[in-house]
Amino acid sequence: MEKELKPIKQGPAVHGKSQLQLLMLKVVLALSPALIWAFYVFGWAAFIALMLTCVSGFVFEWVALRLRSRGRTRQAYDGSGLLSCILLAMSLPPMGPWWLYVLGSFVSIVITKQLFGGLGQNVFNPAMSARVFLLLSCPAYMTAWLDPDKKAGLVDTLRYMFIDWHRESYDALTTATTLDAWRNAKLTGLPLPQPELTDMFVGSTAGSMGEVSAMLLLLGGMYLLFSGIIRWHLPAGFLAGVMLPATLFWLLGPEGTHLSPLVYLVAGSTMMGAFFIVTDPVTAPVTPHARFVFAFLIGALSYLIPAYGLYPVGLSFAVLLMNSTVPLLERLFRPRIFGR
Amino acid sequence: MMFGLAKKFDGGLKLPPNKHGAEAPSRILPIPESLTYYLTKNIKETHQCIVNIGETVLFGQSIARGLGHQPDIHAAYGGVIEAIGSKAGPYDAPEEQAVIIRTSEYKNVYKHDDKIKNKSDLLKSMGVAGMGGAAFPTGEKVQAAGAPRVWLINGVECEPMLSCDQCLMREQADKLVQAIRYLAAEIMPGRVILALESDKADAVSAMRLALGDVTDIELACLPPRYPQGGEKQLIQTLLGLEVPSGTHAAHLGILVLNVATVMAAFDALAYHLPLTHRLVTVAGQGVSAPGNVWVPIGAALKDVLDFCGYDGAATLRVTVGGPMMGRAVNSLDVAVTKGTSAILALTAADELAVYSAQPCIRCGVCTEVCPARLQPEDMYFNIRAGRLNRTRETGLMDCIACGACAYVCPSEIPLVASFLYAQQICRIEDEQKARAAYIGDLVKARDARLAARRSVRMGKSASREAAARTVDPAAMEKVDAAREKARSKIDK
Amino acid sequence: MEMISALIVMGALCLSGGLALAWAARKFAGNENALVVQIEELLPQTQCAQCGYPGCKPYAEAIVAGEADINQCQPGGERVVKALGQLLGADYRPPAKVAEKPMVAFIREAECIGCTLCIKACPVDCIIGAPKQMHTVITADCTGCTLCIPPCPVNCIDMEMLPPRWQPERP
Amino acid sequence: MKEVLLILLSATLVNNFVLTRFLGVCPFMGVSQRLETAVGMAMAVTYVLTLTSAATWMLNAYILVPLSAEHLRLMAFIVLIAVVVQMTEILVRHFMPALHRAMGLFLPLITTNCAVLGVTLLNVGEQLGFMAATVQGFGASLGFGLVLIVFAGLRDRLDGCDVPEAFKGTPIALITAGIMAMAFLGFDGMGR
Repeated sequence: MEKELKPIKQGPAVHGKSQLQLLMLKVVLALSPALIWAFYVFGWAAFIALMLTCVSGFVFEWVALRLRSRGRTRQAYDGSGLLSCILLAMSLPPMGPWWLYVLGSFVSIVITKQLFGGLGQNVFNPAMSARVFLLLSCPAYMTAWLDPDKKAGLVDTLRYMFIDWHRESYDALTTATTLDAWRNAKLTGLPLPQPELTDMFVGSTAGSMGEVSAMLLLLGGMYLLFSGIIRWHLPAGFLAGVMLPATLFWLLGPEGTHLSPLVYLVAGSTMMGAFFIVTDPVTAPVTPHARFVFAFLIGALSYLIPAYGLYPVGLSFAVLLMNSTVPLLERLFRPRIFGR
Repeated sequence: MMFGLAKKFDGGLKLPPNKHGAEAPSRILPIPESLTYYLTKNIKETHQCIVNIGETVLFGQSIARGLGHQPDIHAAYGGVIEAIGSKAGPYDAPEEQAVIIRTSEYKNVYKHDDKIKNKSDLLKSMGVAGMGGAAFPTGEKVQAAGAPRVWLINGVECEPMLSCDQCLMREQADKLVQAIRYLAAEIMPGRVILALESDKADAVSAMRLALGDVTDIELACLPPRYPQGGEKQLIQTLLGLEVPSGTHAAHLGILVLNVATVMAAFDALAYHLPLTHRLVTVAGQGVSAPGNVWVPIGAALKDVLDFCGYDGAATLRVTVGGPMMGRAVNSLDVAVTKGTSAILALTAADELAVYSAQPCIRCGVCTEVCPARLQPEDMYFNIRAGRLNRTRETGLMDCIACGACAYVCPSEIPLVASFLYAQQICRIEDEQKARAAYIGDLVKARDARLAARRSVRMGKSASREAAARTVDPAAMEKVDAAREKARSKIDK
Repeated sequence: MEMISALIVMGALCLSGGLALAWAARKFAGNENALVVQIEELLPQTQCAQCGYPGCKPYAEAIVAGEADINQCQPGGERVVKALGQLLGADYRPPAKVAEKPMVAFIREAECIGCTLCIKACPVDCIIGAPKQMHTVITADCTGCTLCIPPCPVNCIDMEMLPPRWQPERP
Repeated sequence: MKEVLLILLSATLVNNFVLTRFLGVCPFMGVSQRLETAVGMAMAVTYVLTLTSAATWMLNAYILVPLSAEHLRLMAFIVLIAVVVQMTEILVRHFMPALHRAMGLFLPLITTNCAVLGVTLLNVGEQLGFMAATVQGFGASLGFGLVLIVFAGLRDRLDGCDVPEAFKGTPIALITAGIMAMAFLGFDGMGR
């Protein structure tokens, strides 16, 4: 045999079609309609924010891998870092200061992912842990939602994001999201806001960059589901987890203190959570039963935290909390081995 | 009579059949110059050679006695024993001890005497082993199954590219039915089921024709799905029964024999013909004339591949056995063994697996295709972390190495290679534990021996003392007093 | 007045606590031997005394008593240290002495004078022979513990390397 | 009934003793190496904490207050906790020797565990009723146990991960605990 044969002697000699890079790019493709819509709704702010996150994310990942060893930098090109950065950018407010995005991508790529051993070994969802980190460390900038009607041109956006990003000149542009309004109403006893459902579904109200248009996120999600990249257990579990307590509290709870479950169904963050955040395979359990329970509890927590707690959006907290229980869930729901 | 599908087996996946040359009629390999028979497997001795160098042997003469239940080895052609030395082997270890015969003729056949009555010993002496790939000694299996409740004849060839069972059934359907009936008379099974996959149309029609409207042999046409041909999976599909882990189906009274093994067993029991030749599929893009070839066991891969138009330049990997469960070989002078069902010359065009071992993203697709309902990604994680006892708890020993997980893994991780490596390490560890237990028994035996000797000696001295006390009691008091003083000094 | 009440309270508390503990300690004395048996099963039973204790059972008792460390078993090597760590919750330490290649004792029969000293020394009784008769070692049972070499007056026992066992390589 | 449930919820999740009030962090880090010892420790702490909460409340209400010896509270509590912990250790050594050896130093360490003393002093400080104090103690130990077992599961997986050399072992465990503490902040403000 003149040529040196493949070193692996055992195991199948042939392989199916699925590739890691292909998988990641398909998920990015599923995200792209909602992304393009965000560019349309928020104008340049969204585009610059996305570029900032992705480029700084790639650089951080490349450097982190290079520090580990020369051979590993190849892993920086497998699209998983890009996906986490896009998800992070979509869950941040559009017109935030530039360091918000760079710090976010540092926390998500370097601390939450590479420090734990790189792709496949991180225990917490990188995008969500960065979002929680930013929400806790700089709440002011994280809750400044750009009003879609007042989006600015390229030059103004750049000025806002890079030069005078401090608070004062910034308030003019912001407005409250539906969930914000509901929380304020609950605290101050004002009548509940009755949001325009179709408006929210199509996505022209304010909110984090990617979580605006529930319809396009649903579209991307359906594509992922039917092309077999994700399994139904995680999205179904999450949606059940959100809708069950929502309808329960809406029916049983005292009149006028809880939003109708429909609002949650059309809210962008629910669709984003169901199809893109919860379904991150690395930080979710592997067995179907464990996946359903995992997603259900995330849904329930992400409903309870804004309902009874301080923070308007509970998804990121819920995801981190449940990520830490994944090893236990897997040990609990281990399927019966053949013949045992 | 069609057999209702009891239960589909877990996991499994649909593979592109790409059976090149399956329809081509079988050909016979001309006599190769030399034949090689292996006496060891992974340097552990399995056969004892009973011929010496320079001796001439006849066609069909047995040249090595199998140790334990291993079946004997017979010369496929008459010739001279050229050498007994180490040669490249198809197993994990690079070199194996082997007997090499320089072939000369095949006219006069060695006559085996008919003294052996017991059928499993006869099968052992005629060298019949499982030909589906695992080469499990058939004699031992038949003996363990006794009068089996169910006898499954496994014609399911679920691996892509393999077509030797299909060709055998297509061309020798009548002889197969005759063989089944003869063996059924011998082992008295409760039910006889012949299973094959419905996408092998020619084999199905040939068998239907041969069986006609017979009632005692049931024909089961199963939808094609990999790895349905596995013993445990076939039993789960046809009988809806899960063979408990760690036990062979034979112990449950279910005998599963490959179609080719049934033919070999028939020749051995009815005509006392040893197993010397077998039908081997030669396929892959690296071979210009793929198909099925009657090959003498012991022929080198080089001869068989050249016979089918082997193109060495394009071939990247030569595999012995199927594309999923087969094993790659480094050199072509490895010989065909009883378990070799195929020789594949694979080129880049055959979707060759490149194990780039990218990080595992826990997508769980391998968990869905695993027929043993294991967690391949969890086991791989523990093997990489070096925690082999954790892997064993999660079912490492139940892995049948079917390769379905490695086939679908998007990160192209060498899953099966890791599992087989871990299994071998665990077997070595088990051996060490067994040895420790054995030595523990030796130590206990030694203590018992010393204790017995001491009690005997004490007994003797006690009787001598008693006798002395009766003769002269006064002296004995002085002795007791002295003993007391000595003992008190020690206690202080 | 403050002082006295404080003394009374603390005194009563400590006294009652002490009495309760003394009673409980006597009633529920810890049984150690269950653990000794568990440890002993893990040890390779070569009785080679490389761990400084005359055999595996004394070494197990020493571990339970806390005198011995879990990595002193030389033939056991990595496997035993990990197993003991798992059982006792102690974290992993590399083995103190690394076991060389497995060895087997071999008597040069010509020089053996049949003094049976090595038979008495062998912990596993794998040397056969009678007084004044030639002795030999059952290689299958020999654990290579080299305890038979010192007592031999004519020094006719030497250690032989076993052929290395084939090791699968990591993919 | 609702009020008891509220105390239980707030002690277990909202201001969890390990991740929000950062009490009892050293056994949290020390015992979470293996899941079995973590479960054993969680049970031991639950047993000790509930018992000591009840006992210290009674000690305070019926002995210290009438004798106006509140200033002795700290010493008396510590002695009581030590007695209960020593009793637990004897029982564990008798009934579960392997677990006792596995937990090793950390069983007697519960005496000096700041969570235990913290809860008892908190109960007395907030003038809680007997029932509320015991539930607070039970809730605190439930929270401690829950987080400890979850964290042990995490560390069990982490020690198989390919973590950079400098971060292997405790550093990565501290980072994980940090992220979990961040997540627990989500419960802030609940139960009001």
